[in-house]
Amino acid sequence: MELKWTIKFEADRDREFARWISHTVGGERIRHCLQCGLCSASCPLSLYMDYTPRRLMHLSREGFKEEVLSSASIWLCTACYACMVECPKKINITHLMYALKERAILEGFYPKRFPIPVMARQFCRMVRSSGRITESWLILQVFLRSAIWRLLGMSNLGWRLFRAGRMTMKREKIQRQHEIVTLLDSVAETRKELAL
Amino acid sequence: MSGKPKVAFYWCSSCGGCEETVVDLAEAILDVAAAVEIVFWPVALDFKRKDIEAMPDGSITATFLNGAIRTNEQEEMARLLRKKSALLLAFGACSHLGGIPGLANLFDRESILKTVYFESPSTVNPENVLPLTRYRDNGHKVTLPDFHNTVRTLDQVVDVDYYVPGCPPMPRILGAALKTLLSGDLPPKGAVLAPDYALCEECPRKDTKPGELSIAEFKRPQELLIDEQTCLLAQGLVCMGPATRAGCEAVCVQGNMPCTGCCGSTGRVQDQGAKILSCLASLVAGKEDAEIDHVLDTIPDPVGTFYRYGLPGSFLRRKRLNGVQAPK
Amino acid sequence: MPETRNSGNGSNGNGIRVGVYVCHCGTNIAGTIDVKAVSEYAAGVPGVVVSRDYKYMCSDPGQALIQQDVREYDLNRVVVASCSPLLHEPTFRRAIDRAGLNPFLLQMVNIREHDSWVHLDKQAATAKAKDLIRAAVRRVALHKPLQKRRVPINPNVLVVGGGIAGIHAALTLAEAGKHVYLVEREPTIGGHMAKFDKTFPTLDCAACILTPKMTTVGSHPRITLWTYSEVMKVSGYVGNYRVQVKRKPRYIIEDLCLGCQECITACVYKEGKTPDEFNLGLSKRKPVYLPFPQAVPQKVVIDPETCIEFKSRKCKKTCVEACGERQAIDFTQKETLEEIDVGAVVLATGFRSFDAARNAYYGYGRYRNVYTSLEVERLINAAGPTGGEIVLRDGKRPQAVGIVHCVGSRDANTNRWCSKVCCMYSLKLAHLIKERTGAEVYNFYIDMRTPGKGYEEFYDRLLDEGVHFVRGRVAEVSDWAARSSEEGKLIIRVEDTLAAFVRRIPVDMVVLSVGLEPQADAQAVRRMFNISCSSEGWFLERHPKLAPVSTFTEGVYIAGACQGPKDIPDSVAQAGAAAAEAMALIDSQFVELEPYTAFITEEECSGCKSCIPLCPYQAISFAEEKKRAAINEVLCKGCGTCVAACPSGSIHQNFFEDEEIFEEIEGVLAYA
Amino acid sequence: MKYAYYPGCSLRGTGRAYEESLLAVFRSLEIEAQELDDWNCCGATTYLSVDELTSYALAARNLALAERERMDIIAPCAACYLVLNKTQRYIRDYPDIKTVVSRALTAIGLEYRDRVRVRHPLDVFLNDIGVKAIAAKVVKPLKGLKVAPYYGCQIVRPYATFDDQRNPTTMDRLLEACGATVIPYTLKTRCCGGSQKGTLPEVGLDLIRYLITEAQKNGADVIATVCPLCQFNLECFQKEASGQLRDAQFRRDPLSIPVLYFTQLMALALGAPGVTIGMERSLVPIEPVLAAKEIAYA
Amino acid sequence: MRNRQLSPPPVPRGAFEPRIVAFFCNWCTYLAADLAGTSRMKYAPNVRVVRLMCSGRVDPQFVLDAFAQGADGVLIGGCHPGDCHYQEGNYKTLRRYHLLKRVLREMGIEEDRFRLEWISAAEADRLRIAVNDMVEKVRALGPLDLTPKAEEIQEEVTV
Repeated sequence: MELKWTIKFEADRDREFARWISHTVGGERIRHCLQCGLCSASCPLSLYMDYTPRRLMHLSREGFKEEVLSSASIWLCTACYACMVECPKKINITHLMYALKERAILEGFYPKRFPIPVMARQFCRMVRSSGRITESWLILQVFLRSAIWRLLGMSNLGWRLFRAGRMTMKREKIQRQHEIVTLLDSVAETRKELAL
Repeated sequence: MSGKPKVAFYWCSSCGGCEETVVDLAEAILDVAAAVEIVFWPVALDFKRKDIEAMPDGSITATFLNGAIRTNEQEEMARLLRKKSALLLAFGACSHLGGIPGLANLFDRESILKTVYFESPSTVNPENVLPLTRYRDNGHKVTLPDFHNTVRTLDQVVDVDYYVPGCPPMPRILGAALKTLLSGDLPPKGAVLAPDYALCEECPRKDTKPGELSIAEFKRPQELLIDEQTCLLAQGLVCMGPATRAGCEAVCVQGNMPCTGCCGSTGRVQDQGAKILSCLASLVAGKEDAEIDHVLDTIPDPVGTFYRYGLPGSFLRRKRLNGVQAPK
Repeated sequence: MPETRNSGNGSNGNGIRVGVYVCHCGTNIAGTIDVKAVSEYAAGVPGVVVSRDYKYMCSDPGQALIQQDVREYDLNRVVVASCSPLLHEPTFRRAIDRAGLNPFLLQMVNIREHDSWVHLDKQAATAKAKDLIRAAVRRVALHKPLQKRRVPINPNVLVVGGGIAGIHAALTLAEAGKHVYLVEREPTIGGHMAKFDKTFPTLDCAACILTPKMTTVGSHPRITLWTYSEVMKVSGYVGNYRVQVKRKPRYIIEDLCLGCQECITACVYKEGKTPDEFNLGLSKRKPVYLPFPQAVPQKVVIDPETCIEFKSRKCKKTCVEACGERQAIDFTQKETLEEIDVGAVVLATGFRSFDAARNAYYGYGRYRNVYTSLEVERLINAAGPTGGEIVLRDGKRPQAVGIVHCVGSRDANTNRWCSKVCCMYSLKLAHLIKERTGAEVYNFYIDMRTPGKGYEEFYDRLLDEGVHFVRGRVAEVSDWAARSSEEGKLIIRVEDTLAAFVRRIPVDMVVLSVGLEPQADAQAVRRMFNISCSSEGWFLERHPKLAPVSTFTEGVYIAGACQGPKDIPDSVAQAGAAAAEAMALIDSQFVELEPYTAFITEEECSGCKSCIPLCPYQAISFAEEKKRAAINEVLCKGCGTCVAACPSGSIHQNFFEDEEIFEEIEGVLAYA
Repeated sequence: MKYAYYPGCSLRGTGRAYEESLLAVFRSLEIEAQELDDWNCCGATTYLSVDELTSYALAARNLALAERERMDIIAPCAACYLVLNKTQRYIRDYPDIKTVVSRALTAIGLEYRDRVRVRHPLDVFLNDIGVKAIAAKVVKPLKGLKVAPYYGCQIVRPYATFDDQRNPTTMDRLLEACGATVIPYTLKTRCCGGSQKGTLPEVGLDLIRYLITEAQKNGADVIATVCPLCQFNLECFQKEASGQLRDAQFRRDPLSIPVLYFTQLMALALGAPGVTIGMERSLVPIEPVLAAKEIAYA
Repeated sequence: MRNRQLSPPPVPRGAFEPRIVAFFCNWCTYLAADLAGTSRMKYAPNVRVVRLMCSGRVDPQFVLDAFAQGADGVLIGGCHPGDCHYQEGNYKTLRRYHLLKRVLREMGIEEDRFRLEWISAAEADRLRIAVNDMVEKVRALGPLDLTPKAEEIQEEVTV
């Protein structure tokens, strides 16, 4: 078997990242974490996680960016807020998961064709273009871009839903679409301006 | 020139009531006239300023100056008389504490002029004339005194030896003051020539004041039929008596009106308004903000009530001009 | 030479000669404040004859320095700038007293707690120190010599609470010859400890060590034991408290009851019907009952809620028959109020254990086999409902038991503090359960806290016994199975943080190690005794290190868990300390009261009566003959409320004269 | 009192039955609800993870629109409900977010002054109408129908706005008012996997299986949901989930249980004609169950 | 009458630093301040504490004198209602506070410059927050500057 160093050196820590996590929205109390693992245990998804939420909290505040952003866990979070409600230190874990996802996408830390970011991107595009989401189209696009083969598996369900009138090909759209565009652009501007 | 002690009377910012007191000495005035030589009394006798200027410094035995100081002329006269007098007495509430004119310290010069010359309903002033300190009238230069933003007590302008309290001072008090001065054995400088305890001591209704007073509502004289026997505080009226120096024998109370505090505080108190405030507030019923506010709402004008005569002489002296205007 | 001297600009004309002493307090003050500069500045303030700074002013050499100056420069006023007056004012007052100066000619300036410790900006801190000292110098110039008042002390002591702390305090005091009133709310003394089976880490039986002490209390000639009683009202002051105690009717004449318990056997109820409080409802008791066999006093109680006689007045009263000519039963008994005078009070009101139902996700009250640690104590106890058998509700023995730590502790959603004792008692329970049932025992902990003599060793022993230790806070106890192997079990879901994955552990019994909380009525009690509470609601000690059992109210001491979570040894130690403090107070025979009383100068008062309703102690009266108000100095506590209210400035307060305070105000504001 | 009705995207797609039944209930309870003018997607949980700030702005547009109408928003979709709530709180708590949002709104001539309340139908029915009033209007009591009340996450978490976070009971009380028997359901707030079923199928399936097996074990005839995504997950993947059973001895009969919106059950009890309440859109038919219970159903 | 000397106009120390006089009762707020010290909390150095036995001893004259002598704010700290070491003192304080506030308002002194806080012996953090908050509010208001304007001062007789 192949052996490699697992030891970490101070140089491996990304201090900026550590600073960022404790200053980002929701990160105010992360330094209070006492590593009790209540978040992990109350998380319905933790049974799949490579790093439990607890570990992510610690790794982040210590600044082990690579490990955190490349962890599958952040993508597994469904934002059910169980951890946040139970946390004995009132740490806003769920929101930090969002923050980590956003950062991971920003820095390209996810497997290619990984459906979740793809889905997210498609979602945003659709909002910009029509102001509302048409699920059928969204699903379709997501699979086209991530896992075409799955479409086949789904086709049967798709058909049944279509028959039940729950899958429509008609695209939902709002009237004052331009407002959405202006809105989105304004946010982008302000963000630049305030360097948020 | 006779060897009699020289006495001067002067009148600054006041109503003139104090001068009345001198007259109210009635027949006693004759003794006074006999005992002293009046060298200056604009209201009664024809002396000119230059006569005073001509006198040697300190040659006036005692000057009774009434009225607060609000114009530069009054200020000059105060300084002049100070220079010429051995003893300077603040005579009456206005020079002693600021008096009614002192309430002008709730405003500034500009707003006062505006009200008086333009806004007051009785004003007819089509050319919008405002008084000027100097102007020409067919070749003649005319100058008028300028008046300050802030009304001041006499002792805020010149050094004062004694105070004769009251609005106006009771003739009794004035008489006593004159006697003391003439007697030669003078009280310590800065003394107020009246008893140093509060009015309740002299109040005919003293015995009717309850021991356990708790005030649930303050009333104003016009709001009730005032009982002629019982303590006015007990009837819910704001009576300044407990915080006011005695000496007037509670004339107002005898006239069935609450004391408004013209004689100022006792010698142990520096701010009469603050003290009556502290006293009355302590007796207010209620322990919750809301209840307390409810009671206090019945004092519509705290400053005007507690500082009717004492504003210029108080700690704060005047309304803050650089401060924000309070939401009413 | 750590100390420098600046000769001041001399007396300010009116004969006032002030010495100013600036303390470094090591680096506590000098680290932030430029003490040298401050002392130099002080030298320049009018009236200052000498000013010095020194490493430790409170030390003997420091005090000697002051005393020497008092003589050498014949100072008549002293200002010490150091720590809080509440800490060292007495020290320095004594110091100048010994130098022949009246102790009240001293003014202290708090430049440590209020300055160097709370500010980072050295310049600002130094400026503040100067302002405060300038003010003190101006104030002290007006100080007048004062004498403390001496009041005799009542030698009796009241102990509130009959748990182990109260018991120990009462015995210590009684042994020392003091008369003690021990007031306990429950029908018996013993408190929580009486419910335990064994005590950690020695595992000696709680009853064996507690009951002897209890019986001594019951029979001690110098202890008046009032159980089933509550303190209602407290008035007076140190050395002379008057306390009103409510004695609830027991419907038994205590002096006549022998504790034979025949009435209980005779009761028309053949079986108990009411949940037994002492066994936390794990068993049933009759309307007439003795809380537990070793209860002290050995006097039964009748519970009017469930007794037929009280409901219908138609009971056969078999109990009365059984009692026979002893006639100890009295259904007409009424509540009574007793008044006692005591010189000191020891509060040992203990704690309340956390209500496990508040953490819904542990299923307490929903799943029958989820117990609290206290309930399990009763199960394990030989005198308990199951005679010491650890069994589930269905009588079966558990094969697997999970002990969940930190229930209601270290949790922002409930209580944020660590309850200190849970780790150890959980270990104890783990040991006993394993020993008696041989079950698999799991401990779920966040951090194992075993600071104490023999505690870590005990933990070590448990590790050796093969008890499982899983580091993680349990998220959920549930009965839904994800595997057939989990069917019919209680499943504990937890992250094994050391293994770094989530585990599901099926058990038959869950023990919730509940934390300690302040008593429900802690606030009411502290108001009654005029002491403070920490923000969590524990009684506040005068000083966390130097006065751990004193309070800010002289003569009131605290012991045991009412001051914060504590185990038995600590509680007993504190009880001893509190007793000793009380004795020290009493044996001094006199209390010296600060002379900060208010007084009226007769010729100044106009008799306006404004002050009379303001005094909560009725110290002000109106002398009808003179028509003036007068203050009774013995009753006056020196709050100064009347002084502030006197409209003619005729009421004065020693040491807090208007003039003195004006000087201080104008002093801090007058710029350097 | 009038409400602004904010359907959200799902109620126009997979969740149509929810909208149909909800409107039916509104009608029978005489609740005046007008659709929010030109509402837009709230951003859902997805947007938050890509671009947090923007998602607040998106949500805020709807809030501002409702504020203009001076009405409470009714948001039936759990995701919308949460996002709108969260947006309100974060605008309150974080000045930066406030700035970004208010600028964006100004850009489209809107203003948000934190004057609007975001409500869920459960909240409105229970607190504005009340169980008594509802019970009084019931014409077809759901006698003997055993319902597992499934709340999912985002209605009660993280903000317990109108119900207990760990053991919510609003729906229980409403359904009981409709005559149904509500069974104890310990997983009532356990997550269904949300969009995971779409993205990481096997993950979703596990969660779904837990939820359904538990409900069946406790003898439920039907699961009632408050969220389109929950309903979709629980109903559409029952077969796959049965296949997923990982523990051989633990195999039970393949999972099959109708999953309805609580509003469908209410509408049924309140006597709204079946056609308009989207029963026909179910993939697992409810009719047999109702028939077995002899609950009349057009 | 007592001669009231006027403090000379404030010496400019760079940026405006509010000067706040605080009256703390001996049993609650003063102790809270001590606790803040022992727990090494950090707060603004602008407050000068005058210790009184009870907030009930605070004579409105003290407050006015402080303002007149150049304080930019005055803070009164006492025990919580019901917790007064002298049973009722703080209720009197509360009543005076309300009436005095009305007077100050009429005299053009902003509300934020005069504050009453109930702070128990245990609430060191509450004290820290109150002090910092007040200092910031007063800083925002700027100097109170009641000392008579220069022109008036030279008119003043110097005693």
